[in-house]
Amino acid sequence: MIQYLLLQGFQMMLVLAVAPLLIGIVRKVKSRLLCRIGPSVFQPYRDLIRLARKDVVVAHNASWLFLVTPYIVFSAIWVAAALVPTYALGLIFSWSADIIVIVGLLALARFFQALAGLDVGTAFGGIGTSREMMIASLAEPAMLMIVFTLSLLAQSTQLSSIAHYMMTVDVGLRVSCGLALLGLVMVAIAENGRIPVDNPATHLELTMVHEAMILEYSGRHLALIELAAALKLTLYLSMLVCVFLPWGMALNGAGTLTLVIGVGVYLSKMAAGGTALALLEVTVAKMRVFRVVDFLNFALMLGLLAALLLFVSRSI
Amino acid sequence: MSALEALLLAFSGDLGTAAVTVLLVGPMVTAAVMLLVSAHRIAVVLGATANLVSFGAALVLLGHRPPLNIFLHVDDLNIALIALNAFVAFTSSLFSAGYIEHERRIGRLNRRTSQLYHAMYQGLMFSLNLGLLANNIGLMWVAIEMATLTAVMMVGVYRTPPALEAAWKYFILGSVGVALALFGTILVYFAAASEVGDGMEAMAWTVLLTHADGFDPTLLDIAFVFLLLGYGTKAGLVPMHAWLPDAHAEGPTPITAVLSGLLINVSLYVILRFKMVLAANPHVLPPGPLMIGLGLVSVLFATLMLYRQGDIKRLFAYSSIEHMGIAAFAFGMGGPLANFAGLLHMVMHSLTKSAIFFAVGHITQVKGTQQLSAIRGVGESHPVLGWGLALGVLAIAGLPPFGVFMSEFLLISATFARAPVLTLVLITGLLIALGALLFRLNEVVFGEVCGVSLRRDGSYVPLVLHLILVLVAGLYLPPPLVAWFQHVAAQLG
Amino acid sequence: MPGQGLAFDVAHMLAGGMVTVSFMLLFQDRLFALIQFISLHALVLAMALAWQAYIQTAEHLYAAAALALMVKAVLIPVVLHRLVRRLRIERTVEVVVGVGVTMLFGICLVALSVVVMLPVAAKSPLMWEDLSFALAVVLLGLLIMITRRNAVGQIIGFLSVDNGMTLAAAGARGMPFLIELSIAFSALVALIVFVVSLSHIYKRFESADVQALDRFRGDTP
Amino acid sequence: MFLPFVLCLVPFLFAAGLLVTPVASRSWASFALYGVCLGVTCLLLAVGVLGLAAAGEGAPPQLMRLPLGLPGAGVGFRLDSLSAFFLIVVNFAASAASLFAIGYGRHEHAPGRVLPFYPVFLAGMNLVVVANDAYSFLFSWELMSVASWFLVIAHHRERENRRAGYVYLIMAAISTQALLITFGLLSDFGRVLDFEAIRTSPHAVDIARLAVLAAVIGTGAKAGLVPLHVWLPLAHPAAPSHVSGLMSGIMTKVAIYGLVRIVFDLLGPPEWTWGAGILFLGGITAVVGVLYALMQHDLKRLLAYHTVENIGIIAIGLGLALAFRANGFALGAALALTAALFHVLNHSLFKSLLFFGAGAVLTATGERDLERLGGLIRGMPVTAFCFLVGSAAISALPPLNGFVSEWLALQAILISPELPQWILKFLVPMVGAGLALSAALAAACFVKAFGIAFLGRARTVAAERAVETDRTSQAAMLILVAACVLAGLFPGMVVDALAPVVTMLVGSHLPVQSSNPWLTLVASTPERSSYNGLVLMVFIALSALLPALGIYGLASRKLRRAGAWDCGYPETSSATQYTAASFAQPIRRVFASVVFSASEQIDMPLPGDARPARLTLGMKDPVWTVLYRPLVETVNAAAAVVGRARTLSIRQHLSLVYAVLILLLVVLALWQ
Repeated sequence: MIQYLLLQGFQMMLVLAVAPLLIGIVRKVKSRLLCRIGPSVFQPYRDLIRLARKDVVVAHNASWLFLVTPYIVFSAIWVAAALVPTYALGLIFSWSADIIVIVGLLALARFFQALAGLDVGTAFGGIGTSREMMIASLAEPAMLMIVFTLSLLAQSTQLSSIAHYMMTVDVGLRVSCGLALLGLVMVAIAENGRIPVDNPATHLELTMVHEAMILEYSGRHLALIELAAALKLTLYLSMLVCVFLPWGMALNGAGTLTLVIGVGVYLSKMAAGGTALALLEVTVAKMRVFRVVDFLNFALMLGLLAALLLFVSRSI
Repeated sequence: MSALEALLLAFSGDLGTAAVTVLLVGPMVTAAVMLLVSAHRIAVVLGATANLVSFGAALVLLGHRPPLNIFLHVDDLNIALIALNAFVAFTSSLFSAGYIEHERRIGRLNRRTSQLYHAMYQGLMFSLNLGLLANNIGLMWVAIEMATLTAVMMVGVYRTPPALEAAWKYFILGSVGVALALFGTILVYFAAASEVGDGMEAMAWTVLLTHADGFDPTLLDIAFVFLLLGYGTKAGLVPMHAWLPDAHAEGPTPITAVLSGLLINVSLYVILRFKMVLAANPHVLPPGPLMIGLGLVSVLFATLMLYRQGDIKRLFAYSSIEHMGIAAFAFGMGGPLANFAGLLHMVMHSLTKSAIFFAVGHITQVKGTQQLSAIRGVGESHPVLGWGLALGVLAIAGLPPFGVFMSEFLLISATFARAPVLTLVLITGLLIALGALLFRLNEVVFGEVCGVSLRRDGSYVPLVLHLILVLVAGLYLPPPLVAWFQHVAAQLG
Repeated sequence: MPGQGLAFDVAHMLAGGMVTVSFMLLFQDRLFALIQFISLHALVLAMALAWQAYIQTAEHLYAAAALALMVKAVLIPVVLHRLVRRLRIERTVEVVVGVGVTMLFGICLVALSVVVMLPVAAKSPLMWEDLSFALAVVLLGLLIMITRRNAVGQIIGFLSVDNGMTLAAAGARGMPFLIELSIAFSALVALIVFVVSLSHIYKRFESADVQALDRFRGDTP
Repeated sequence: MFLPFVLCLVPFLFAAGLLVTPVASRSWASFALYGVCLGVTCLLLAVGVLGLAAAGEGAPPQLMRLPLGLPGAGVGFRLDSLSAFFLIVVNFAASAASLFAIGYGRHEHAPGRVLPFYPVFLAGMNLVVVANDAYSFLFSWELMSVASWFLVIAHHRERENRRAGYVYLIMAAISTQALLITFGLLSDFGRVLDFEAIRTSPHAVDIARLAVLAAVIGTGAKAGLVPLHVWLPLAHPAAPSHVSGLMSGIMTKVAIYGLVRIVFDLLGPPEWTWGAGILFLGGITAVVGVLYALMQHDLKRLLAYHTVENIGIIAIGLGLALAFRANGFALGAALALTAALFHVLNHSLFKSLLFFGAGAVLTATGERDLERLGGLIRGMPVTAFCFLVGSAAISALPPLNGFVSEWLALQAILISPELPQWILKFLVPMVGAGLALSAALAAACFVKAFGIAFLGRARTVAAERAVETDRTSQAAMLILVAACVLAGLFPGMVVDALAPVVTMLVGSHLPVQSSNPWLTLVASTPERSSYNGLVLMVFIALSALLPALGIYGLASRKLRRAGAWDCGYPETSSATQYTAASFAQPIRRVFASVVFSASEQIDMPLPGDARPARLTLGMKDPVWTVLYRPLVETVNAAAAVVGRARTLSIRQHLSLVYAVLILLLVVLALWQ
């Protein structure tokens, strides 16, 4: 029992630890690709600590909601990220939430973050919130359609079961799988505010979304929100690899060695994923806000198509 | 009660016969007295008393039916209607007391015209009672004709050009209707005479009913066409309805209430009598489609007309046409349930519509106008009237907890599966009517208050009494009434 | 008591005569002519009634015949005549549709009356003849009513309807209330004439001034 | 043994309504009346709970008959698990509303127009769910409509309210007539009106199909299924807020009860087409409802449109359940039906809560328009908190109750590929996408509603000066908040309580949840899917506490107040904030330009021109333009044509009669 709890606890700590590193890797790779040296891959840790030590400056009219939001956002995303299998399957609390709940937790975080964006009553907060909700209103259904596809394939909505299914059953190259993968990547890009949907590196661009929403945050609050954003990226990447590249994960009740191998494989997968993301970001240009709609509609259509194909092919 | 009973028994030997005598002689004598007495107060008291006595006699009749006779009879069909008739006549006379007084005060009626009015009122009651009690088809015709003439007198009582116009229209269309009905009656006599022999027997409805299966079907068919169109004119069925809105709008409101509540009902009742004869003959063409057709046309026409009215009394007059159409539809569909629904609908409509006209009468007097555009926000300025009208309109639109809901419920649930398209037409009509009535109600009762507010005394008792009765009927029907109606419904075929 | 054949033939002839007079009424467009013909119509009716009284040996029908002769053939036409003079409308020609169309339609009506009563013939030809002629007179009378714009013309139409009704009633053996009905109808007609002569309502059948009516009724268009 | 209690308690409500009429304007009348209503509804709630518990133990339905109503037939009542469940739904929200109204009702300026009808409305809803024959069902149904109509036009001086009442009562009448048709079809020509008899008698396929169609129209018009929803956003906001809460929260549920009772219970084994139809309507309703809501800036109207959305979600569950049942998938049917009924309960809780919140805002500020609110969270912290929880719940956010029913519905959709019919195979994923879309849009909408009304800076003086509502109103809202949270954390208990209802209707139920470890909710098998709101809540709490403790202990805990940063360009005017309309602008561009043909017209004055710039929004409601306006125009045109008869002269009228006579004679001649 204790062992199981420890394994679960380890996973929570693992994602927490990996998240800033992932950001660091992406930034580093991007810099190198742009012929810059770039900060160290550990710079995000330092930033977070620095932010945490600073005083918090809050607008006069900010309400209690503004103050608790960072904690809610952080905890919801952390829990969600910890529920995605990383190095092992079938952890003790994996049943407490399936993939739909994970989507729900992300929605919860977004809900509060959006409210906090409106709390101070500034124009930038409003613009960010409004756009964020518009993007989410398309990304969330797209995500759910992809969830449908995966669940229909694996006959389960539990990520553990899906990953297990993908690992053990010879799925083969199914069209639905490919569509779902492409869709999930697109949703991940949109949800994490990466190029071409949003630019995480700027603050003063009229097309910014996520950064505008958190403009009023400072100090430890900002640290939490930044960490939550990093966790969200980790979550999506973990989900991608656990579903589509499930190899190397430890199965339920595996030995220590397998677990260690699992962790190693996971870390390398994340590093590869971060690199790929950086590659993508330097090769495409940012879109106008209302082009994002088309982008996400495409993702939604992909998800729907994938689900439809499965619905129809089930009886053949 | 026992003392009165004994007195009556001593008087005639039979309570039922005594009651019938009171019902017929009472109003007639009162009418005669009224023509002589000109004092308004005496006339009012006398009239109300006479109607109260009639009502008492009708109640006695409920328990003691007189023996059959070839001129008059009391059976399951007319017994409830007689009681209803007497009741509405009584409440209307209470209402009319205050109403006429007000009209005299503002000078719309003078001593002579109000005297004529009171006398004709009793005359109308006599003819309606006679029409209901008659067992002779000739007598029925005479009664309806008399009722029309007395009603014409009262419609024109204001002597204004529109009132005379309305009376004239009523008179002419009524006369043609009377002629058609008479021809139908003669044809029925022809059919009967060859079967039961010449003479009075061949005009007695009870005799006709028992021998109907041997009558010549062709004659009966043609007769029914004439009777339906003839009496249908009096019942206000479209396209014979033209007199009805004018007569309703231009006459004094108590008469409007009586016209809508009683006269058109009695006319429909006479049609039913003949329909029963037809139903007893297996060879005739079924009269159902004819009645359904007229009924639906009436419903649709009247409901659409509801949208075009600017006068509050005309509005509800068209609603009366609609409800007669519904009843005709019900009897046309036939079958025990639909017939039952039709009978119930007649009773409920009578009570509800007269209640509405009581409220409307009060409202037109306090507002000094019949124009809908000038009557607004009554619910605020006169809460009792406004709410009384609102409840009445809801009731007539067929919403619970009122009795009309029950009859419409029975009708539609009984007929939909049999004739879905026709019933759908009916339902459409009901909805359109609701839309129109509610549209007006919204402004009349709930709009912004406007216009004058004159003084008006008079009792709200009739209004409240009717509404309570309609409400109770929606929840509970007395078993004897149900038994009578069920029996009649079976006979109606 | 004459034989069945003769009784039938005479009754037939008189009833047919009434239909013929109805036709004449139909194509009259002058009021005085109309009044004269309605008088003739009532005269034929009185004869028919008397003949029925004779063959049925029903005394009360004589009374009805006398009544018809006095009231309908003499009294009412005279009153109408005076009315027309008083109102100065003797020259008005007010027929709604052309005479040719009306006549054609009238013939169709007679055919309809005969055909619709046809099934009765199988049972009793006498009754068939009787009733189909009476029906024809009634329908023609109504047609007269609706093809005249003038109140007097319409009263005459109504009178001929009344005559047709009485003819039908007379044919029925032992019809009770016949006299009463006859009186009632005469009274009705008298009342109409009375109202028309008393007020200047004679045009009101037509109610041409609809907008004026709307004004005082407050109808919204 | 519980049914008589219901029938004894309901007359108290009628009596209360009657007795309060003459004294309605006294100050204590409102207090007394709502107190009585609170007491009676609490007792009725207890009856419902006991009844459901008894049904869970296998007790047979209780029947009663009173010699009222239709002659011969009498009035039948029945308390079975379905009725008991809906009694609970109705009376829980009703007692909360009564409690809320004890405080809120004091602000009513026309008590005489509200007090008499409020208890009648409650009585009507209670009677509908226990009625056991067509007459008493429709009687109570219409009574409910009429009573609520009076409440809708309580503030009749406003033209808008009168119009709302008008549309409402017409739609209610359409609903009643459609249900009347249903019963007409099922009742064997009006002879069999008793539900017991209708239930046991067989129905021909075509008849049953027509009956379902009519029932969907009838109950849909009352529940607010698109395109029959038009009255709902007009009527619900017009009523006083506690009544709006009842109308939106439970009257629409009573309509759902009608649908379930007729389609699941009375009609016997379903066909899959019924399910497909209801599913389709549900999908459309869910998406269109929330899109409408997003376009609103009237707080109560926004909430009303959300009711439309939620009815769509419930209909999706019901449709799926029918489709499963028609194909013999008992577990699927049980899952979908559980989802639908769970959502019924949920929506009754959070929609009442939200309307109460809106009511509190309305009394505090006198405003329903979002554009004139703002910053209320400072003046009205409790209301804000309650509204926030309600918003989160209705947006289907874990770990609250709204998420659970949504989760169950999605689980039901995920097992539907087993359905053999092709139409369903295409339809279900579409509807699933619609469901997901509506959930995401709902979140956006409530960010807007809460964010614009409660957060930011006050846009008007009234909003600035708003003070917290009274204690009883707060208590009512807090009770509902607690209910939302508890139903979210312990969904297994609700699912278990629903088991007898679901068993009665589809013959199967979900696995018993109370035996699951850690009170986990399992839809079918644990391998397939599971959800544990409680554990999740604990996790979230812990993982929020941990960094908080860490940061506070090891790093900084200082907090400074300063002016807003806003990228260095703070504007002092509160008009520079985002408004509801500007918040919705991106979504309006994306969706509404197609659905509502929304258009924006910008009037930008040239330099030197002193007039203000203006942005005009144009929006068309497709349902009105396509369906209702032509209908109204047809009636008007027909009335105009018929109205010409008015100008006919007497002679022309006579000609008409004559023509009919001749026509009939000709027909007769031809016939013989």
